[in-house]
Amino acid sequence: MNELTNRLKVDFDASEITERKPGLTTLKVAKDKAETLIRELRDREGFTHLNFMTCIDYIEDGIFTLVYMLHNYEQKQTLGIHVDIGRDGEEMVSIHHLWAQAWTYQRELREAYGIRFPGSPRLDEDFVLEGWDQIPPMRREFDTQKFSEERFGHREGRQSEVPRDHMKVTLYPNRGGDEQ
Amino acid sequence: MTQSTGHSASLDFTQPEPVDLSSGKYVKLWQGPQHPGITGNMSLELVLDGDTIIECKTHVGYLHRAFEKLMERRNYIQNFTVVCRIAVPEPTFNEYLYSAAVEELSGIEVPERAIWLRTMNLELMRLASFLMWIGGISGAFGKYTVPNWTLAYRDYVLDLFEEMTGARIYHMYIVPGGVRAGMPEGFEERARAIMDGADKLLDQIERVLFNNVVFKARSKGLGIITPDMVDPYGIVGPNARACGFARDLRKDEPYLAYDQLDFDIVTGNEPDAYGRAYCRLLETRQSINLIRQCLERTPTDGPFQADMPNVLHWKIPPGETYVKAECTRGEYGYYMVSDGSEYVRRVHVRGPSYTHAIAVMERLAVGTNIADIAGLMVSLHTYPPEIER
Amino acid sequence: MNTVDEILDYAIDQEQQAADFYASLAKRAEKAGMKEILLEFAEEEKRHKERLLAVKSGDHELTPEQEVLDLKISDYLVEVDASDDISYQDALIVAMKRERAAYELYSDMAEKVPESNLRQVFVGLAKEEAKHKLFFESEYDERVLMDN
Amino acid sequence: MNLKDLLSPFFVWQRAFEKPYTSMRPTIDRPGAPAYRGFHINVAETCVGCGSCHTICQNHAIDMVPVEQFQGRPGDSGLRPRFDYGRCCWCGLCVDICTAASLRMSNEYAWITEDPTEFHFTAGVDDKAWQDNEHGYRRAEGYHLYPPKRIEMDMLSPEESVQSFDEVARGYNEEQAKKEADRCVECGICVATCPAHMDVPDYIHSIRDGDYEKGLQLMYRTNPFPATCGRICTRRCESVCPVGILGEPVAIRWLKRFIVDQVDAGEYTRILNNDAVVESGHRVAIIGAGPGGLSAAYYLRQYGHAVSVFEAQASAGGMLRYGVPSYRLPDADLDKDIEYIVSLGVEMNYNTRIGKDISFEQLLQDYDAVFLSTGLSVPSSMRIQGEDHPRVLSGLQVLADVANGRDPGIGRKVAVIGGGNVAMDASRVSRRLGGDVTILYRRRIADMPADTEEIHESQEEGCTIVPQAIPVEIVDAADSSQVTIKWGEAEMVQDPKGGRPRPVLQEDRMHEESYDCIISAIGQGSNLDYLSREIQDQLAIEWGKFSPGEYQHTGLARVFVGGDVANRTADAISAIEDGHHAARGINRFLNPDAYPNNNTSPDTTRSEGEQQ
Repeated sequence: MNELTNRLKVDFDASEITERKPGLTTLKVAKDKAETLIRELRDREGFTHLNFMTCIDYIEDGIFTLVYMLHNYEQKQTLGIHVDIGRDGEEMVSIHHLWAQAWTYQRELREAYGIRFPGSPRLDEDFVLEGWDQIPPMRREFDTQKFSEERFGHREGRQSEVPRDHMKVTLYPNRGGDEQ
Repeated sequence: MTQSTGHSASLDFTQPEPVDLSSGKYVKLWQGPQHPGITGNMSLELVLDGDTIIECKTHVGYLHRAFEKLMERRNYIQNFTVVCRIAVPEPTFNEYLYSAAVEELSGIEVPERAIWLRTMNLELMRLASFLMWIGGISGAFGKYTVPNWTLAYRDYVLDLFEEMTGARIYHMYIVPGGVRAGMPEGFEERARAIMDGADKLLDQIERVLFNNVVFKARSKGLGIITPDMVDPYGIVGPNARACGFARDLRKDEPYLAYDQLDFDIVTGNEPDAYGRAYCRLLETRQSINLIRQCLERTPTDGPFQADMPNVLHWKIPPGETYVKAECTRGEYGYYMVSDGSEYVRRVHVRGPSYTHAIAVMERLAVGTNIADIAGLMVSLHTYPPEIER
Repeated sequence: MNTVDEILDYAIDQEQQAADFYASLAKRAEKAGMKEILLEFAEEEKRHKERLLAVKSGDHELTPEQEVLDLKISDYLVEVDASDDISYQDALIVAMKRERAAYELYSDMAEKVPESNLRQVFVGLAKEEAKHKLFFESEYDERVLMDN
Repeated sequence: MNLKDLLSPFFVWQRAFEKPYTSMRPTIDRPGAPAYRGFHINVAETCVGCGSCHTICQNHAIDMVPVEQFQGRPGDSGLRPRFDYGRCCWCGLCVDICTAASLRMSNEYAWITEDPTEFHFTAGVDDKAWQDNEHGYRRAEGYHLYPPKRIEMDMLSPEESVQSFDEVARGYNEEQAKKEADRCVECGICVATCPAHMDVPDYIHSIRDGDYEKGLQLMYRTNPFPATCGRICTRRCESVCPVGILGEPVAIRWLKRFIVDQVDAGEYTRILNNDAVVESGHRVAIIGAGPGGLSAAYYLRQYGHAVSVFEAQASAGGMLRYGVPSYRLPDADLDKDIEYIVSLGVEMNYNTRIGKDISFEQLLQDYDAVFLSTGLSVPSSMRIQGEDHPRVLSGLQVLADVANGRDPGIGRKVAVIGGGNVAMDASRVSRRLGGDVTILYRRRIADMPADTEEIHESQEEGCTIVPQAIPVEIVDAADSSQVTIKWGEAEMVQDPKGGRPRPVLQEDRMHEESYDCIISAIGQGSNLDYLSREIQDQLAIEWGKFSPGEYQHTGLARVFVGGDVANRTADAISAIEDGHHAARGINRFLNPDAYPNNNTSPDTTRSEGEQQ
């Protein structure tokens, strides 16, 4: 594995190479090198299995980290490829031609995060969210609780007291730190 | 059959051009979403030329409960009650993988007793799930007696879960740090009796279903997965094993107590609906055997939970991991990223159905007779909730 | 003192004297809060008197057979003066000692009188005083020996 | 196709006569498994309403609602969980986290009604058929969602500790403190019980965040003696901490100490930011520089009032300095608290006794308000024969001598009489001075008013406790350098009127023993001689103590009281709260315009004080 990652460092400028546990390594690679790297891993290094493809929203840094998890059955090694792209409308190279299920992931990422993968089939078809009219819901700024309260509200008769506040009101209203 | 490790370049993943429906030569038909077969709420948009399917599109989203999003808004202990819902017939795999990922990131070592209890639970779950599936495959070919047997017998297994975990479906038993209780008094005896009954039931099923002339006629040759499809399509579990791939995470990358259990990987060489079904029948038997081994070896005393921090404000050091386990359908996995806060940054749940029910299904369906589509779908053993997560 | 009534009259008079004693002490008391306390003692003595009056009028009976708890607190305490700057502790000691003396007086009388009816009256009065003593000793145990 | 395949399906018939799987509801009832997670059961009497169930419920299915009959119980919020079965998922985490183990589940799972709003009930309060179900899910033995045991404090060994006056408790390090802070469930029930109502969960939270400056700020909101209270507080908070019901309470006192220990005294001014005070022009006199007086001084300065403190002793601190030995509270830590208060511009007048150096009337004339917090300084007398023997010392005197660096002259063989904290302090101080200590106490060890830890540590340090021992007389010993005490054994007798059992001397079991000295530590009373009779009458004094009004005010306008001389608890934290509250009262009195909705003016209202 070390040999491979060292080579990836040289050939693809792979960085942040981290062994997360025996058998699982992650590394970061630039967006424009990702597709070539992944293809090479698949065709030459035995990483024939795409475990999954996903995205992490680092809203505070303004980036999406795309994660391609590849597995080598022979060596029992899993390699997580991280690719950072801009959060706002940046596109990513499609890998739909590498695995049959890849376009499904890309279609999901388009729907859930708003990431575009030019050339990926059926990218704009609804995946799980038929008729969705909000921002892509997996983006961190989408507030599920707010959405739920606006859409559904609460049943009647629901009200809760905070033990500490209730005790203050009933036992020592004029004392404590709040009343200076 | 040799295992393919290289990637076949000959496979073409491009989507076919849609046919011209206005020509009047074709019929568009929706299968689902109300339980096509018994694999859950999902639908197939089919285009037929006569009885033959010429186009298939899978539609999911009838559940879309956004578990991955929910998990980002709940703390680590709260998520444990959420994850089991991601695969209704197999909640336990979610419980285990979620817990394992949390434990890995937080450096918690689970005590021996919990490891065994977890292993036993996972195998009981496999048994329950396969029983349900056998009923499904039988029903999908119009054989409605076997589903009555297996679904009812599954309830005996659920009785065991109820005893041990306090619930029949959403057990919420495997919790980060261990499990919630030990084996109840007299459990082993009752479990053994139910295993013996299950053996008998499987004998009967083998006789009335797997030797059934109609079942054989309809399922053999249906939905053939060729070995060169396996990696390009991400095919795992019995679907891959039925075409000769001896891949099973319980053996290849053992977790829990699997390295201490005696079993061999089941493989087949008939990669059609029948072959896959038969593989699963054998794995059901294997599961019963593993449960018996667990019953024998699970410690009855000692801690079943690691020393835990206060879960109400549990922060987990930054990091990421991917943990996986062999569920009934193959590689089930949890990818978890922690940013050091009380909330998980990202969880990605990887379920085999993601590709089996879409990429694989859409390809195998083409050319299939409309009458066999339910059988084909069930033969791939797909659970829609793990697609939409 | 040869009749029951005479004995009771004597005892009633004793309670009145005790009440007067505390009342006059209260007038002179210098320490903060002692006035109220001594007046309360006087009230307590008046209650004792009321009880004996009730016995005399037949509305209430003495209970010579009753067991009364003896905490023995006052038995080993020094005598203190009922001075103007009397403290609460000392006031209680004075009270306990007075009740103890009365108890002993009646017990003594009970042994000396030959007539069993009168003896029963003295024993009954001794038990009353024992109860009064218990009242002040309990107070002492709770208030003065609170942290002890 | 072969014949066998054709025939095999017909084998289904062989099962036609087997027993069916299904049970006939409702004819046959099928109860849930013994550990079934069914409908909730709460033992409402055991529940303390901590709300952890509400906190952990990811479905927001639990509300905490007030229940009439549980209001006002100590350590009980008076709230009980109300379940919305429209949201519950029966995960049972509420049961797992329940601090009182009052919450569990029944094995009942059928509830049929036409009205969906009925699925909303307060378990254990609303009458439900399953409340008494024996079966159902409960937390397994040995399963915890928070650590039940507290992090041990490093202590000097008893062998080491008796060698010097070095602080016995060494303090938590950061890792220990964070782990201990982690145990808090943040219910806040302790806040009501803490006399000063400190923001306990919040400052504990600041430890978890590593933000000690914020922790310090939070503590000073209600208590300007955190270094002191972090060491010697009577910690009523811990006695009601729900974590302590099934395990050990969170070590609130040690956590408080940890925060103070992390912050350098030189940083206080910057962190607490008291520069912004606007001077009001009012002047307040405080009598007594103990915790009550100085707490009042601190908060009065926050309001901008000029403060003059009059103290009879040469240093500030009162009982904290002269009563609490330095192995429990090192001078440096007491000084850390005091010096910061003084640094806010408090005028200190030491060696100034009111009634002698200045008259109380003079203060009333010179100042806009006066706060009295003169404490309990007169040792109680046993009133037994021979008590005035020169070899009989008072516990307070011994402690004050040691604090002042004088030798109290206790000799080697020492008897201490009493069971309170002063008795324990005097005993442990005597051990450090080389004494062999026997403690005579009239009741049982369990009845001792001293802190359990103090009792335990004094025993560990080698003090012998003789319980149920009533002193009856002190006489000269054969050896003139000694003194002899006569004491008798006591039986504990239940008072028919109730209350704690009372000790009764057994005259047939008397003992006699000679000692180099006898230290009497059976309590202390007030000295109010500095107040004239007229003034005393106006201040409402009962049992030698003030009984102040709601705002620590008295019957005499402009005079406020607090501390041991004005409360029943007589501990530092109560004195601190008295001082704080008196400062509020004084401010209300001096600035009535700042309280437009003021319906409890200190001038007019008298109340029984705070409900607890």
